[in-house]
Amino acid sequence: MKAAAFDYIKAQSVPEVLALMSKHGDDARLIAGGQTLLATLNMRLSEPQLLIDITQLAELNGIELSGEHLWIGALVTHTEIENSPLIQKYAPILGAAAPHIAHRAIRNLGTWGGSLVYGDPAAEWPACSLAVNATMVLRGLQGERRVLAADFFVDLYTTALAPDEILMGTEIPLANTKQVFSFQELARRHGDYAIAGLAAVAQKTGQTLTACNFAFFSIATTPVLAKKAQAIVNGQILSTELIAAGVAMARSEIETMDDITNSAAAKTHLVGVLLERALKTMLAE
Amino acid sequence: MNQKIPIEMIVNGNTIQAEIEPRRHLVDFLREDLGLKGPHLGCEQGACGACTVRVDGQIVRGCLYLAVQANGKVVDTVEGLTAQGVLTALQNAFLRRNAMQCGFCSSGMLLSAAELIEQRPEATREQVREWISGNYCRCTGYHSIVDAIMNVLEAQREQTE
Amino acid sequence: MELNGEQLIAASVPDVWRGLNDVAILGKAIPGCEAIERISSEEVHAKVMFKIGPVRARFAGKLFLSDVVDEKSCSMAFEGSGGAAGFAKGRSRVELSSAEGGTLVSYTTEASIGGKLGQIGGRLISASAKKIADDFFQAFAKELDPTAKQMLDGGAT
Amino acid sequence: MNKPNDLAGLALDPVTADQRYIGESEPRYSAKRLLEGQGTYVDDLQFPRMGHVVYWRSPVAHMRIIKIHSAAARKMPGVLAVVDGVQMATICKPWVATLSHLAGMKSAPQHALAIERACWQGEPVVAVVADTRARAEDALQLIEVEWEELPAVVSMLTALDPETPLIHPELGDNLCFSRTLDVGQVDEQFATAEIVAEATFSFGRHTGVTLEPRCQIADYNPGDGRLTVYHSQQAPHMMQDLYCRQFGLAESDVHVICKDVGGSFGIKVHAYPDDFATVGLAILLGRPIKFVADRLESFTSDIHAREHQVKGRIAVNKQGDILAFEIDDLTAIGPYSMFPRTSAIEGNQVVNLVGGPYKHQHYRAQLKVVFQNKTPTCQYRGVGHPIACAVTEGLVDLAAEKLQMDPLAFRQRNVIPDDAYPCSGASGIKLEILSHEQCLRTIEKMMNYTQLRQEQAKLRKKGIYRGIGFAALIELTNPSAAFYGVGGARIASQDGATARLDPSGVVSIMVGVGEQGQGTEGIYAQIAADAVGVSIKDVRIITGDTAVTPYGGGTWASRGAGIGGEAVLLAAQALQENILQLAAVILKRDVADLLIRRSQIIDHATGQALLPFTEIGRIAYFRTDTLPNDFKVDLMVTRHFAQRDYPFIFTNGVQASYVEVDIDTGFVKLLKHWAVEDCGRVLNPMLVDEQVRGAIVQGIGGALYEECLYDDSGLLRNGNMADYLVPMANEMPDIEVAHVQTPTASSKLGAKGAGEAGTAGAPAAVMNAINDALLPFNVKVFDQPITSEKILRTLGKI
Repeated sequence: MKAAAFDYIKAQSVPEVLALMSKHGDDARLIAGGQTLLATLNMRLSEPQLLIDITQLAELNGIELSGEHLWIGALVTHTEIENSPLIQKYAPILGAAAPHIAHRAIRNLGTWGGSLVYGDPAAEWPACSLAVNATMVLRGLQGERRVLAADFFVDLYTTALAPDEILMGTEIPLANTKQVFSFQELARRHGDYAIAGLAAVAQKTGQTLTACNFAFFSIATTPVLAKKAQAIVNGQILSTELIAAGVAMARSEIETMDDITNSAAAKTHLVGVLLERALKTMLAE
Repeated sequence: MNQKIPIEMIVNGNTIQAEIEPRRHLVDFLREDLGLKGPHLGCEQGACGACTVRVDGQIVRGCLYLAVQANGKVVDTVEGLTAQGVLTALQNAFLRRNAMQCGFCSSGMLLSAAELIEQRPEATREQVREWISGNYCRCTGYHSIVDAIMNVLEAQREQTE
Repeated sequence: MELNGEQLIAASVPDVWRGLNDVAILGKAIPGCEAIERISSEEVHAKVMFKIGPVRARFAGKLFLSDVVDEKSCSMAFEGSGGAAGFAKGRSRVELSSAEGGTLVSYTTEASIGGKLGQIGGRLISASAKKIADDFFQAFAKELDPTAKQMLDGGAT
Repeated sequence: MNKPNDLAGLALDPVTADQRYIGESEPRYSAKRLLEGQGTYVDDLQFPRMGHVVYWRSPVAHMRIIKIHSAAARKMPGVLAVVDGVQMATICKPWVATLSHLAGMKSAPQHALAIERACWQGEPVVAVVADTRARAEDALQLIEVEWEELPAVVSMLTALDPETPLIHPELGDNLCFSRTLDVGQVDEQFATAEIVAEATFSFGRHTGVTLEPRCQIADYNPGDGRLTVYHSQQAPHMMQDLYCRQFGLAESDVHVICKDVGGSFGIKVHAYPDDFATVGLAILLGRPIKFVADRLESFTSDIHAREHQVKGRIAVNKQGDILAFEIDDLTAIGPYSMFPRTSAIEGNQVVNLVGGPYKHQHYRAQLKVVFQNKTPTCQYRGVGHPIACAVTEGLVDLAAEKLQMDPLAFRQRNVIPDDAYPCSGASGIKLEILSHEQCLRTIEKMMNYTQLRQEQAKLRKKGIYRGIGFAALIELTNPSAAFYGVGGARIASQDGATARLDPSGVVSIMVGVGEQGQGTEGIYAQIAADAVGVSIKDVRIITGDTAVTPYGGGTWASRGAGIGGEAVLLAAQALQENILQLAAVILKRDVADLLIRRSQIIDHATGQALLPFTEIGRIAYFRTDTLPNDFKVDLMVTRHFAQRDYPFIFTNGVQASYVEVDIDTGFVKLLKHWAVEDCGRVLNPMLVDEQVRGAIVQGIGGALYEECLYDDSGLLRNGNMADYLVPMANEMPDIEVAHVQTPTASSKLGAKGAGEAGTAGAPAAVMNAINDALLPFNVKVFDQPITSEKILRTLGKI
């Protein structure tokens, strides 16, 4: 299983990358961590003419506090997120989710940005980015634009990123002391594509949750916010009945799809189980 | 696309210069061009862990990393790490515990375990299992591998106490 | 893999029928279509670049029409070879009926993806096929009536 | 760590005088190089002028080959040849894989490269050879095959229906083999039994996923007409014989070498079409050709196994005695029976093994083995045992539940008692000596059964659903010629060992059985060291080379320790005798006065060291002038051993699994697993323990994770390592192993096999544990792999 031949350029600047992308179009592919791309190339399920290595670009790196936001550069690896004290403090759900991503050797190379722009429906980061209201910072030849996570994941493997744009990084509102979260993932084996998962984040006062984001993954073509269930739970005292109502609503509002071993019905069922567990976890915090 | 790219890297302590096709992944470069047969190819899709090597001190899947990407970096394989620090202790424990059978997974398993011992010195048996769950072994029941890694962790903890 | 769906298109039944038989319109509507050619009244050839996630595969496809009832229904058999990446094949039954707001196109498709693509892509193949069908009908509807709003209904099973 | 704890086993008499290694947990010193990345696997070898072959394989389940366009591929840089089936058939004969003792078995002629038709997704059709693997793959992209898809037989359930197309019309139907066994009065027993329980068990298709893929380098030298094949294989002499016969070469001109093998498990004991094609290319091109299957082609071209559906029932009286078993097994094997062991053995084993541990006298089994257009199946670790055991033990648990009897007590009541041997099982299998009762007692203590049941009951009240499952089992090991030889397959059941004292005093042992990682070479060193009387550091083991080792069967059917080990023992003991005789001549003493201890000749009476081995080596090899003329020095001896007392030497054991089922998600957590194993004399507990554990984990893979999933047109949907789920460390439990040792009397060593029992019992134990956990809900799952989806469905949650 050897990749077909391609050319390779290690880009030195973002404008260089954008110029190359505009010149070569879909014949060129960006490589950052390469953990999805290289498997595809080895299997010859993609034969780009040119690989543009963007790992040198400092602008796309780093986890930093920047005003009201936490900046996570597109090139930040899963391991860096897993190990980052800033993440633990300001976006702790990402720290909880990171160990679920594949395995250490993959996490050492795979990137935050790569995962977001592939938009694999089973991936953890797209759902987490929804849960924490991340803003994607995209740059093209026309300049920079910002897209909310809620508007970013459009369809199966399809995001709002235009073909001539790159993801620079994301801005994440800082978690305050009231933030509670629960990250739930059901995978047959550790590190596998999940059967179903949930990244839930909310503000908690007493027994009440507000600003709820329940982002499910691996159950549909994109990560999905259970908006109606969020509305049910939002601002109410979290009683057993309320949890049951939220769970029922999440099951009915999300249209699940099957995968190779799990039916849509199983996923719908699991959506409820995960939400119930997440709510109880957040309540207990 | 007959591009060949000059690269230079330090492999097991030696500076290596070569001109290679960009499509060559790191393990093919190590195995075919440098004759380092320690890392193995088990799946070439990043699932089995047999090709695990270290780049700049971190374990990576050698089949999901291009040799050109290693330009300017430090690459270590089981051959180079043998008889050094943690790996020696692990190799001895693996032998003593029979934590291997056919040996095809061993170089990857050992390198993964070494990073665990460096990064998670307090790891429990369950955490060891989770950490090495990216390395496939069809022969053992993993039990002896976990035993061997725990032995090294425990010995290290005793030493630092 | 079965793929069934319905699509309301804001155009009359004769217009939709013409569109479905017009290779120029089809060429614009089929996602990734790079070339399309009518060989005979029953046979159409096309080259399609299939793109999904990290995967790219160029398919040379053939479409055979049968059981054609003008402005009403037809059956299509299709086969596409993506070379070493794999192949796709299947058959589809398309029916048109007049409905409020335009024409209701309903389709039932049985398809299978083989070779490497099928061996590796199993996890998301039906979702991918559904996306391709959805993308096709959206583009098709747009070709017929750029201002039309579409209603989506259907799902892959 | 897990020393034998039912202590009878430890009291075995030593096999040799001054026994220091046999029975000890000696590390495998020779394996250290593998830990240092210094193994020599086939893909590590490079030869001058070596070509790399890749195969164009059928992308569909069944097709007619219309035309092959290869001109564009031939023009690609580095391409050495493009060869199709017609050209290959000019030098390689087709084969039909049947065994004459499996009455009525049939299959169709099969070619190295498909001609006219390809009958499964993955069948090799065209070979492309280039100077590098990457360039061969570049050219492969340009091979264009015009094909017409033919109707495929996919489901085994309809394979024999009249409207189903025939895969090989000349065979008349899609039936490969059928067998009926009817012992005692099965109908009467079921008609009158107080309790009858029945269920239908399903088993998914598995494949072996050896970490090192199948691989070989074939090198044909046109100068002397000799063929050398470096092969990752379990049976080098078998392959030597097959290459001779299919290519019309002389046996003496074929040399098969197996260096380090990266796992085999039965995957590498068969002769694959691409094995022959690669050899054919070496002959056609007169240069070394390397074939290394990539992972995607492994999934469609390595043998699969275990696609069975078994209806079973059990009759029991109200006192709790098992009266009868009845099964109806349907299995599908792909379009061809696999060469040369055939694909009917697995089903045949199921028939032989169901009910194996128990003392009932009435048994009926029906077996149908059908063809279909999927990857061929064949012998894979456990061969039929996991199916037979899951069916038997599943039925046993159902009966115990109906009786409201403890499942362990029910087994204790019904197993063939330890003092009943030798005897026959209901299926007719001959059992030399087993220890079910002792094993059951041992596991009860080991797992602290009573306390575990109490814990289970307590947690159940809290809504935590744990289950305990047992599996008693028998395993067929140390086969005689009854397995293959009598059926006409040239697969040796005997094996040989040569022992040689080298001038330095080192003992070299050459054995027909090779090393696949089990530690075969390690135990041979232990046996040889004790039997000759040297330090284990002074033993060298050489295996896997048909030009060097005695002729033998190789590694399969758990025969390495029992057959190969006995051959080593016999050869090493004979060498010791010869050394003593030589020493007597040198020392001018009576042989009876001398002993060998630790590379020294010593005085039997005083223990005084008289002559070191180095001296013996020096005199024997360089100063024969000092020896009497009529004395023949013979420091290299060969002995062969074939187990001829029984068709097979059965082993037995019992496993227990402790699981927790999350009834909301359907997830199963494996908490703990126990195994008590009686493989006769344990040569190295540490090696056996981990081999048992590895086998258990492989069994768990089938019970919970592994299945080759096909779509309705016979296309594999999960043929990759992200979607075909092999067991990884995180989900596997700690596994405690204990031994009972009941040696076989068919050999001096008394060792039986231990390689497959783990795989045999684990699926049954885990399935039973899950069903025990689900008991409060009155539901059961008999469909493996038991996925969360199936559990949720059973529970009515979806």
